[in-house]
Amino acid sequence: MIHQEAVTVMSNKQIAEATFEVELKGACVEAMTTPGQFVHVQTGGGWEHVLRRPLSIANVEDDVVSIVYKVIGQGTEWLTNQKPGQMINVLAPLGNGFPYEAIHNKRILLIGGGVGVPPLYYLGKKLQERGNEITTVLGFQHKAAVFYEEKFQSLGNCYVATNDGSYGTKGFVTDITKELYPNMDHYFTCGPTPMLQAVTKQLPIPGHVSLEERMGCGVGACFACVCKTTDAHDPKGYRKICQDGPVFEANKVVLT
Amino acid sequence: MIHQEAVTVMSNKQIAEATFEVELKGACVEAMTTPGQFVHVQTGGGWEHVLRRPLSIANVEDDVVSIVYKVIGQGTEWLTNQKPGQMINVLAPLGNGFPYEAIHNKRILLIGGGVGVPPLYYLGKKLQERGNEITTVLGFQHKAAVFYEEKFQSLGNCYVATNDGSYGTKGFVTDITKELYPNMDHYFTCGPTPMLQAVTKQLPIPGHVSLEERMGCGVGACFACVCKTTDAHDPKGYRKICQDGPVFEANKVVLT
Amino acid sequence: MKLAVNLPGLAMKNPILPASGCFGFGKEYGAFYDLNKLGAITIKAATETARYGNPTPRVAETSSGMLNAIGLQNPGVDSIMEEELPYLANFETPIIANVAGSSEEEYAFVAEKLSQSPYVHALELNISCPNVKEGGIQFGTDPTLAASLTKQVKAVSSLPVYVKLSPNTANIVGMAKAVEEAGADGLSMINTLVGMRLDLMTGKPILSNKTGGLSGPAIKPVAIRMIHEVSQAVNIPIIGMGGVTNAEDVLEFLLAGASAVAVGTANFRNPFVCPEIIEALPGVLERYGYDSIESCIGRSWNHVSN
Amino acid sequence: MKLAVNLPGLAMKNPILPASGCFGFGKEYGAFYDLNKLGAITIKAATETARYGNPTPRVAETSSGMLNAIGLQNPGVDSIMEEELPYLANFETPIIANVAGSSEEEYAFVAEKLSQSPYVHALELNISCPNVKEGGIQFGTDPTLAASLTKQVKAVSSLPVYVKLSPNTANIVGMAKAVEEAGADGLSMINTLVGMRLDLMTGKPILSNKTGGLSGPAIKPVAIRMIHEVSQAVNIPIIGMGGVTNAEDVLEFLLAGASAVAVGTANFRNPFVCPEIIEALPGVLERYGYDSIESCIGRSWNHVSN
Ligand SMILES: Cc1cc2nc3c(=O)[nH]c(=O)nc-3n(C[C@H](O)[C@H](O)[C@H](O)COP(=O)(O)OP(=O)(O)OC[C@H]3O[C@@H](n4cnc5c(N)ncnc54)[C@H](O)[C@@H]3O)c2cc1C
Ligand SMILES: Cc1cc2nc3c(=O)[nH]c(=O)nc-3n(C[C@H](O)[C@H](O)[C@H](O)COP(=O)(O)OP(=O)(O)OC[C@H]3O[C@@H](n4cnc5c(N)ncnc54)[C@H](O)[C@@H]3O)c2cc1C
Ligand SMILES: Cc1cc2nc3c(=O)[nH]c(=O)nc-3n(C[C@H](O)[C@H](O)[C@H](O)COP(=O)(O)O)c2cc1C
Ligand SMILES: Cc1cc2nc3c(=O)[nH]c(=O)nc-3n(C[C@H](O)[C@H](O)[C@H](O)COP(=O)(O)O)c2cc1C
Ligand code: FES
Ligand code: FES
Repeated sequence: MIHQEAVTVMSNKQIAEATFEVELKGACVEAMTTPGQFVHVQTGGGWEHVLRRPLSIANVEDDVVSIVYKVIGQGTEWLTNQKPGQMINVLAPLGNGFPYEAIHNKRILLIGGGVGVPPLYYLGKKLQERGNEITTVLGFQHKAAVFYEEKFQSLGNCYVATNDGSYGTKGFVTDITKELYPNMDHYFTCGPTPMLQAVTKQLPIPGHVSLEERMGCGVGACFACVCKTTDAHDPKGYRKICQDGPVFEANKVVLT
Repeated sequence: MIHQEAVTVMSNKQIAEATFEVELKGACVEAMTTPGQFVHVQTGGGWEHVLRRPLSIANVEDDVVSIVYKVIGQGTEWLTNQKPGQMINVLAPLGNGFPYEAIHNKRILLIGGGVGVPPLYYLGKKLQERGNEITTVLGFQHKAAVFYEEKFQSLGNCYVATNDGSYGTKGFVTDITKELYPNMDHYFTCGPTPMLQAVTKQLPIPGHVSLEERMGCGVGACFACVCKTTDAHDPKGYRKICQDGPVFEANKVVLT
Repeated sequence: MKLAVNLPGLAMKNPILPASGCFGFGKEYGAFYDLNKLGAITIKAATETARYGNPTPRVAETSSGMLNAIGLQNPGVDSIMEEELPYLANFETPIIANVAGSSEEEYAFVAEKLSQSPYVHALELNISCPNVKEGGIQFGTDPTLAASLTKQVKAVSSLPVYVKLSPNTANIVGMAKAVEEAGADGLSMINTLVGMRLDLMTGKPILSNKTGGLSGPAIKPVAIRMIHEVSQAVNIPIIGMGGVTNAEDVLEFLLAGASAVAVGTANFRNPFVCPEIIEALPGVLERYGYDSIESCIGRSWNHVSN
Repeated sequence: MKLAVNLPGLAMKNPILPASGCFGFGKEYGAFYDLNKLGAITIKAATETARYGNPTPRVAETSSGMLNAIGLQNPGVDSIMEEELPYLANFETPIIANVAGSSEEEYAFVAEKLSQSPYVHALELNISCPNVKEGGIQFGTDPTLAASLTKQVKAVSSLPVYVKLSPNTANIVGMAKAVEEAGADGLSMINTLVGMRLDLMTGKPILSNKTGGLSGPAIKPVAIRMIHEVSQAVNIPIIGMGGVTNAEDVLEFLLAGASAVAVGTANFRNPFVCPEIIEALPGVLERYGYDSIESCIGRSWNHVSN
């Protein structure tokens, strides 16, 4: 059941370079039980912004959901100005989310890049509750952009790569995962498309990817957000990222 | 000298039906010495509202200007939501204002209708300081719309007419002014065009009218706000309300 | 307050309907509210066979508007009739099927098929889609082509045909008269204006199709102008659209000359926008002194002494 | 950062200029800042004799845009040359004079006169004003008329001629090529889209002229699309405009293919918008990796592997 609700800003603070964490409280948070789902956020007053902004669920505690967002354009800029006590209209929860329920006592590799990192934290929590062993690899551009490292450390080992080497390993997440994957059962990844391409190419173990695409409706009605399936015999040949995704089994969809 | 400044909301409260009074503090208020001038107010965040809203100066106390506005559409609706401490971008003071400086010890009739009432209050104060005797006639649709009656009473006699008779005299301002004008030297009027037409037609004494028109720039550059002059020999044949007005000698401009 | 309006093929309990392409085949918004509330439903464009559409990105935001270049993705007319229409048969709301194609033959094929569906009440000829290489907008900017296509479709279809006009023309009235003459039962207007946005990072267009169709409140003044002009020149009803977000906008479209009003882009910002408008409409009509939908239609130029 | 650009007749120290009709004859904004900061100035349209223009109301706001129907009010070309241009002669900023008329003869008369002014550096032929009954937009929607007019004006004028194109057409490239062929030295685009807004209280159009020209951020995607298409099809420079509010917008116009960028409506919301853009421009270019204006022009289609 998808809710539209004006939720209340509890806090909204910068946690890294151009990166903010906002906590939102509302009745619809109760339905946010599945990591990997997202919240479609109305930004701006009036109708200057006709589209909502898709942002992932980073964590849920009771009836408060945390979202980590990077300031990109007008909508996220507007978000930074919303103060505690103000209301924000959200459509949530949207999408399918990560299939974590049936995974128990496995060795799990979480691989996040940039603003793809947040949904993995809520996923990691849920997987840890199910007795899985969590290892995380995070990629950022440089030191100032790093966030959530300690949160992931509380779930298990956490490795960080930065493109310029200003923090952690210099290079890409795949420079780290290449050593780790032989001891893993399953991976979950979210981040920029080139990273997802590199990760899915590198890792022969089962995995799931979470995709991003520019969205219109966010609920499956407008066909803005499709991706192609890799299986030539798939009857539809495509999936809607907002409704059928954003999470897909690795190698089942074409990453472009 | 016209200023563009982000001024601070000191208070913003409803004073009559759909009518609010906002107090704004800023350095540019110092320049607002002439009643009848107006403030061009930026409304809305972003560029959804590309035009500013012209609103008259209703009063000035030290560095605080009061504006009384009626909620008409999107811009004034937005204004009602601006809380003390928030900033509003204004372009001010604009227009010529009422020529009050040289008027001393005269019997003055102020005639205001609806949201044409506010600028007359600041004018009345300035004229009173110059030893003039002030009589005010205010017209409103009905009782709930009446505002500023006591303020004008503090300047002299104040009569109120309402269209439906729910307060004061039933009828129009001209039902009252027809009795008063023989004892007056000069009038100043501001209000809806039909009222201005009736007033200027009725009163044979010298007077000034303040006009309204939809505006673009507010500073004389776009020619949105012209009115025709009555003098066929006037070389230009028109005046810009934002720059040459909004105040004109009665019967010098065509009221449409 | 009587909200009902009657248009060819469409007995609508109110004048509000979602616009084609912004409402899928109804299921998604049917999860938010009872689709019986709507005056009618326009479904997504159908073509002869399945189309994948354009590569992504397919949408970009602009000031008070958006660009889309979906490219008529749809599962093909057969699949729509088998897989999608039965769901809509659960509602009493009349259905308008949007018809697209790359050639006269394809339009005629799709129209004929859809005419045979017991669930479809009217056709909307999409001669104004700016996002496909062939067909679409080229029919919508040439009155001769548009008239010929309308005739062809009318010849094979037993349902009323609404022709959906493109605003990307210097002479909208000429286009409207041409398709009226060719037998159109009604008009839908406007489709999107052709626009583009560049990604400052890459320097290239954001949409992979480069150009896209501009919709949303930004285009409302263009829609109102065109409907005001066309409604005075033709004798067939107009389904108006372009930037509607609330009941006041609906009244503006009715006054301009539309007989029913479609809501597209606004569904994306507010999934409940259609039922909210329907609920607000009687109050808004009353506030401005109207006692029925009919009494508003065309008032901007009709029965008004100027 | 080198901001200078050179266009026919215009040695501009930066690519920013106010758009015609939104800046009067310079005096009003000259009270806010030093007009020497501007790359050039486009003055209000001139006609043969004084015109009063349309009755008021002449402007109405729309979502992220506005409608205007000023109707070419101006004191006539002689009075402009005597009363208005001398003020602008106090600045070193080049002046573009906007030329309008109801007939070929009137355009030619005005152009010839203005060519003789020592203070004017280029002419802008306004064949796209939607707000006058005769002339204006009819020249702007017919390539044959537009080409003939351009030729006439070129024949009598010693200054470079920029033709200002109307977006109210299905074929902007055809129009651009026609006037290029006829001898235009440059193009200005876009003028306003024709729109309308109704007053719900009266049921009638807000503007007394009924229709008006839509400008502001709402039309930016249409402008970008047209400039992107036209700049690939012609070999004369384009002064781009339509909804510019900040330096990022300017970069988008340059990338689309404009060589200079005019700011119209935005002056009304922010009288300092032009100098603020000029100040912000180097930083914005740098942020996106450009080191001159030239390096941006047409990058959306030029030197970019697709
Ligand atoms: C399923 C999903 C989950 C996401 N989760 C997060 C997250 O947790 N944290 C985070 O910082 N970002 C996330 N993103 C990306 C985020 O949606 C964009 O960064 C954001 O919409 C940019 O909005 P803006 O107004 O600042 O930018 P603008 O460029 O002004 O936005 C204009 C339009 O483009 C869209 N857009 C721009 N960039 C993107 C993008 N990269 N992806 C999708 N739409 C885009 C906007 O939604 C808007 O419609 C997610 C995207 C998707 C699809
Ligand atoms: C010189 C002058 C002084 C004024 N002083 C006052 C005042 O002190 N108090 C007050 O309540 N009102 C005053 N008005 C009228 C006031 O400007 C409008 O009521 C207001 O702009 C409406 O804005 P909106 O956004 O609520 O309405 P909308 O209808 O949403 O506005 C849309 C556009 O139309 C313009 N507009 C709409 N109605 C009017 C109008 N009647 N006059 C001018 N522009 C209009 C707006 O400025 C805006 O550009 C004055 C007008 C002028 C010209
Ligand atoms: C994402 C999207 C998809 C669309 N698809 C179609 C379509 O398939 N057929 C069609 O005739 N119009 C289509 N349109 C145009 C709309 O039906 C409508 O005419 C236009 O968007 C203007 O209305 P609006 O401003 O309310 O969105 C589409 C519009 C959008 C935004
Ligand atoms: C109030 C107003 C008056 C205008 N007058 C003229 C004019 O006289 N001549 C002309 O060529 N364009 C005129 N225009 C069009 C602008 O120059 C410009 O092309 C258009 O507004 C798009 O730019 P913008 O969105 O930045 O305003 C006028 C525009 C406005 C808003
Ligand atoms: S965003 Fe509309 S279908 Fe996915
Ligand atoms: S509002 Fe622009 S000249 Fe008066």
